[in-house]
Amino acid sequence: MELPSNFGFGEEEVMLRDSAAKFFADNMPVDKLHALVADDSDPHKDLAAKWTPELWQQMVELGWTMLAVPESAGGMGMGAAAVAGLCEQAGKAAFPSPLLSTINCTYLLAACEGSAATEALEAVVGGSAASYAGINAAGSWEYADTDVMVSGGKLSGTAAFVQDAQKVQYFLVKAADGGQSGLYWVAADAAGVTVTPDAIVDLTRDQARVSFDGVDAVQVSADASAALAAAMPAILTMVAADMVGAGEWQLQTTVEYAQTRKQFERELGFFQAVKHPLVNVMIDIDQTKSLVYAAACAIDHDPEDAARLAHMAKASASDMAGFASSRSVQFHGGIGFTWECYIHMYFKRQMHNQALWGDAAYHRARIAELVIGAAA
Amino acid sequence: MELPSNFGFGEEEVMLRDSAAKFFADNMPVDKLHALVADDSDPHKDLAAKWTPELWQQMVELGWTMLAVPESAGGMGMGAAAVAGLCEQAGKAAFPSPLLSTINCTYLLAACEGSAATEALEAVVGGSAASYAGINAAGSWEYADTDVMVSGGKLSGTAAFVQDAQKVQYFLVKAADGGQSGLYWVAADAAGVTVTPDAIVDLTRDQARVSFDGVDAVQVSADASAALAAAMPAILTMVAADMVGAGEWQLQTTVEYAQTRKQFERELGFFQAVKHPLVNVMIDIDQTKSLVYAAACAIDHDPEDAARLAHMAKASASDMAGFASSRSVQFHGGIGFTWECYIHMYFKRQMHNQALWGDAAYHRARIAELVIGAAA
Amino acid sequence: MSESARKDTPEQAEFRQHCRDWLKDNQPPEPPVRLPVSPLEIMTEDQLHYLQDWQKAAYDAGLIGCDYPVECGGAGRSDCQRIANAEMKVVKTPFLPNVIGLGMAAPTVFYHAQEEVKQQLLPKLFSGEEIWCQGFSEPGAGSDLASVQTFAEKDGDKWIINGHKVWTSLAHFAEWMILLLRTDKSSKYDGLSYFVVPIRSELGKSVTVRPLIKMTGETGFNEVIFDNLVVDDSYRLDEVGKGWQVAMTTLAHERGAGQMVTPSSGGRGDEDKQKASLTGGLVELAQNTTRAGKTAADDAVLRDRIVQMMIREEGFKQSNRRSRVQGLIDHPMRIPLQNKLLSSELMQDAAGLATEIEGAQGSLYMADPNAPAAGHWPLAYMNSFGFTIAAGANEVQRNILGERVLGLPKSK
Amino acid sequence: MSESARKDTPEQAEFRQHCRDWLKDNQPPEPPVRLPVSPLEIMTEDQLHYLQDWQKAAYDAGLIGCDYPVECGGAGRSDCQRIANAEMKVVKTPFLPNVIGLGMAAPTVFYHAQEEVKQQLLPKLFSGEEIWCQGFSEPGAGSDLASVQTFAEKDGDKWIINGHKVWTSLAHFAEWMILLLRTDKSSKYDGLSYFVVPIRSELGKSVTVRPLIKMTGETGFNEVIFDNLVVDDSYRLDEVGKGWQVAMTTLAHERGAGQMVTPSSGGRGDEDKQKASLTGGLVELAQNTTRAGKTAADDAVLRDRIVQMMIREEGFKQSNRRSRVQGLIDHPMRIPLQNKLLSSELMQDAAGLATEIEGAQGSLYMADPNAPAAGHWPLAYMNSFGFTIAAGANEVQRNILGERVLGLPKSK
Repeated sequence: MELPSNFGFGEEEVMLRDSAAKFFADNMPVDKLHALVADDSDPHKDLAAKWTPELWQQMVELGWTMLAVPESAGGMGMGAAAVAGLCEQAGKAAFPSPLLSTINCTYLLAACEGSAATEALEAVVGGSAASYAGINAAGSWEYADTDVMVSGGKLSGTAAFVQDAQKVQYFLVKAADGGQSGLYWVAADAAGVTVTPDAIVDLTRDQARVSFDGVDAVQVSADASAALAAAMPAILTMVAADMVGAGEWQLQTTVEYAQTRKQFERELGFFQAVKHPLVNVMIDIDQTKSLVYAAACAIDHDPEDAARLAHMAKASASDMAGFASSRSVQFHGGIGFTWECYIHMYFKRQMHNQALWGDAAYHRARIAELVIGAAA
Repeated sequence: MELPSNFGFGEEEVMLRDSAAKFFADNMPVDKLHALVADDSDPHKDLAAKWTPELWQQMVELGWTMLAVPESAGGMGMGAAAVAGLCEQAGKAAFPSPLLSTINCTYLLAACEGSAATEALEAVVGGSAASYAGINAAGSWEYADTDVMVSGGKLSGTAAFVQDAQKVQYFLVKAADGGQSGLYWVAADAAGVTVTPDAIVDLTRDQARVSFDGVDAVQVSADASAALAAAMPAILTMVAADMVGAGEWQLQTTVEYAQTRKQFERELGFFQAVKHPLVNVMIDIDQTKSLVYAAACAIDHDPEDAARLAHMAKASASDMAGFASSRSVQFHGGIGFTWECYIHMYFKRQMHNQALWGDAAYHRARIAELVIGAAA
Repeated sequence: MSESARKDTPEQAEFRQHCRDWLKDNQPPEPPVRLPVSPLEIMTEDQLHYLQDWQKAAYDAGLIGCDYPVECGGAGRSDCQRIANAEMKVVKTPFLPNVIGLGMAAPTVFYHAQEEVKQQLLPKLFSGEEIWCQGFSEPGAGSDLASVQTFAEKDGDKWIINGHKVWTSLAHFAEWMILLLRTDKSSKYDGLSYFVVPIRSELGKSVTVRPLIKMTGETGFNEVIFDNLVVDDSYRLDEVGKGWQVAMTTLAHERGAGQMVTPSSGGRGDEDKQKASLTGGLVELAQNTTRAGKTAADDAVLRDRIVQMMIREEGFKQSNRRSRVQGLIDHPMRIPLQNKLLSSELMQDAAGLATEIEGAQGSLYMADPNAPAAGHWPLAYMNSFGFTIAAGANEVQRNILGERVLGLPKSK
Repeated sequence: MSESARKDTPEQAEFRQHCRDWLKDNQPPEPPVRLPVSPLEIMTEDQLHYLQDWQKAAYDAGLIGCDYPVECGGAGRSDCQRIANAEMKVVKTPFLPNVIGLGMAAPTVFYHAQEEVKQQLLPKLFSGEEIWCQGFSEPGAGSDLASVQTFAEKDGDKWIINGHKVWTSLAHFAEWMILLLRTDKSSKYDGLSYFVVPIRSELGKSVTVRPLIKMTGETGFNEVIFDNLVVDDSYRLDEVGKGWQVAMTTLAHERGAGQMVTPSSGGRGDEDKQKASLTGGLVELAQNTTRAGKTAADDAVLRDRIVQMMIREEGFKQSNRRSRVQGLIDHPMRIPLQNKLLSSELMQDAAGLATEIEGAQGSLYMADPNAPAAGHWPLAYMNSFGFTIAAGANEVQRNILGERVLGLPKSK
């Protein structure tokens, strides 16, 4: 099969990306973001999610949560390259919203068969946000791992590390019935659901433990592993796209500082000890960005190769983000170490993203299994 | 036990080190070394060892091969710090001789019980050079691995990667009798011994496969593993000391070039892209050197901790050497890529040393076993 | 008898015995509050007072300021401070709170102030009654210290000072500050002068101390703003225009390369930190973290990376040991000048690795009950940038090593 | 029909058909000798003649120089060279030997030489009858190309040239050289001029070509010494003092960023290299190497490092793909200027990793019968420095990226 030479990123995708960029720049410039999420520096502050439900409502109305929903379920059925373009811009703005979480659920639901999954997708099309609750207390999201059990159609147990849990109307829960795991669609306000927010480093997200105490749930898939295997490339690609956007913000902001800040009668950027690492950050961003769009392209046009490329995109993104973050603080010097400087918001979001859905070494081990074969 | 605060490197050791430095500087300056070992650039040249037996004879007469031989066997019984000081200078001169090989054998023999081992040590004291033949064809020197068998007092099989094989009078051979391995002392000119030189990258060494075809041999130890375990810290420490010396030569030579060579109207060393990596090379050398003398000190004063420190010294040395070599060529630019520039001799010696007795990752895995415990 | 004790001079031997006798009977009580991990992180008056009491007691017993002359409040001994330090370390006394005073201000004042100023200031510095802070960094002068803009204008025999200092630890408790400033705008280095100035007595008047919030959300550092602070000319150290040279005395002592040995105590509050090595903490974390069905300590890739950190930590320790062995060093500053660079980068890389070991759990911060090690590692990772940036960013440290030790041309 | 063919203009479509028809019937015979892996490594006359015959045949069929005017020996077509290149690649024809001529000399001569010189030189350049080499680097001018010292002195309507060029590939076969030199010592950039000069006809007279031996022991490069070489003023390209601008044309085409598409053929001799990726070679090596009782491919640490290389290789490939997608690039040179940097460092790091995988067996070199992969990896590791150093050392490449793409101030 011949792959589209433009990764499936054509005129329509450029328009969507550019309008997303404008939306975030207009509505959430970085000073406004800081005022929103970093108003209280106390590490022991209360854990209410800091976000803008009214902007989120606009995003929903723009159709951004249903880009990846098949047209048959009332969605826009756009390609993964389009979705990646949107996620990249959300990351560049470090935008606090359940966008990634909801998109992840649409990929998972689209990989399920049957009317229950279609109805769940229709809820998203109707404007609901959702988050995947499929990580156990140890932080594992391996297909078979879950601390939630299902019995007689009722869920019990706790899902950990649930992203944007305070912002969504639904959870897509992975639960085991003793044998294999299935996926279940649960309203966040259903009886027996308790959301306990985590105190996290990242200021632009919320995360929680979500407990289920005999909660009625709709099964959308009896085979969670199959749905996860199908949706995993998209989940990894979109978080990596978010990280590319954030990395580009970190690079541009640090370059601007290096162009103006003077030390020893020279602009910082004169010094190769600053210039060359910034070039390396740029290179790492570019490599990651290329892998992100290659993975996105494969999701739609070469599904056999999508997992390999998506693992590569996330591995590359995690290493890139660590390096870009580290250099953004170091090269901002003393001011970069303060709360008032904006860069810590991105530093913390990248830290969060680095670990989310597995870090670089984790994904490299998966690639080795795919390409080299299982280790003896 | 309180360790000597000077690593056991006192006045006597300084004198020995300084006289070794002078010996090598006087007798084998780098231009003479290049004329000796790099006279023929053809990769397909003949494989005769390039060295100076007359200088070697002087080194033997200075007692340098019997530094580590116990006084009870007629040696000088000096501490490992003294030996490391000598090896560091030999490495700094990239000196072609069986010094390391012979010293390794003295540590191994000193760890054996019985009169046969003592007699072998006396042969070294009497001026003979020796090399340990205990690596198999796959390159493993694990205690149990050997391709040489012993039966009825006769050796058969082939030892691979034998260092300085063309320069020595004896081989100390690891051979298995079906059960555990023992160590055997064999004259290089004994009937049935065949030395087949390897074509190697390093110009300052020779290396060979040594085959034994029913060769009479004297058993110096019935338990090769015990002797190896006892001598291994010294073997690793001395090759690491050699690498520190070579690394220091690479650093100094590259720094001198960076002080004089101009590009863009500036000395190369003005540029942080050159200066900072050279500083990093210096740091890596210093870290390694400290670990080398800490390991040497432990060999004599805290044997329980010697293996851990020696593995660290060799791991650090291998990484340091790779980096120092790479930067020495890169910063010499075009001239550094030519045969006529001296640095390739050190580059190649370091490559050889990096792998010799295990590379950095190998030793890190051993340290993990010692400190963290075996992996599940 | 320990090896070092064997080499004591008669005066040192007698003093060592005195220290031991006194320490045996005068260990301070257990602290009523949790102590911070270093003096620079003292946050409450309770912590401060407990530690000040200890410093005063040790000073009164002659264990602090041993090598300074009696007229400056010292004990007038010869090379005895390190004896006291060693003996206090053995019995693990608490650390001394006036750390900037003892380590930086005291030698600077001693070598550069007028006699009566020394006699006025040093006794209460040694006793810990008056805490000191350091006014070097400014918003516009980070690694390029000589570009400070805080300005002192001469007015008769007074100076009027205006400016803005940042990253001043302990300023919220300090009576005095050592202050590098500018008296001449036309010359970069020769336009600098150096003063000691009062802080606490001027608070709310010509001096404002405000906490700086770190990226971690913690406080601890301050910014200090001078608004027409008037100080007497006698508080100037050395001549006008010699501020850079005076600052070099301060920095040499900060790096442990000065002539005077800094009094230091055993750091009881610091015990946990001393006991467990940095990489020991990584191993413990890895053993308690599940990763892909086994512990992280069983993951070969993580093991390899943890051991890389162990080798760096051991190499750092052994290099410090080697730096005192004459026969095994070349350039005398080659190892000491690596100190800050290596320790700060090791701390950064080890903490970064720890957050990777933690995986998803590394997202949890201090206030989370489920955070591994109570959120220590993400916090430590962020705080490590304080060390790679402060006191001359590591990029500048590499310049210094390249230029002073390797003899490469200056990069500016 | 391939996607690219769908977008052909009528001229291109007709020409593509011509290429296909001709190539179907005119594949060259199997080579009588083993071909080198790239044109720059042609070592023997036999290799050269085989490849020259192929270039001549392809030229005569109109597949080379397609877009140049007829009077310069071209085919006078419009944007057809890339059609020919693509079709030759499909059927894997041998590569073209006159690589410096086609890629660098031809566009430079075309844009900067006098009409009659173009007409004299370009036809035999395209046909491959006359091989070209490049005289840029000098012993004293590496990455700082503008500091070349080879000097041309005016003598009537002639120039007398003296100097020393190094790293001149193919000089031992070359008829002509493109030559950057100095005509004025008082101005660095404006003192440069650019010539085409004869080599072969002057050998043993005013031109000496000597092989340079690489650190690997291999030859392949040359040094060229000019001792009063006299050339006619008509061989000067562009004005006196405009050499730097002319060189920029050469370098832009070398980087694939010039206006003219370089003719390139399918590289049949190069097939193995095309087929196996760099990291595929690492995997194969690891699977065939024993390490601590299992294969190196089962060692988790090595697997992790091999995959790091795979990701870099894939990222490089996908970046090249992305560089042609308008909607996914910012600065037009951002990816192209990374090309040489990334490929050379990947090659270096992958080959270095391979020698580590080999362990003790990595000590064995080309001539050893037991050397894994016939000694390829230690050789490749050493040769990789040719790429990280040549054509502007990678340190300079990072400057260029920082300055031209990121807009940081110049580092000199």
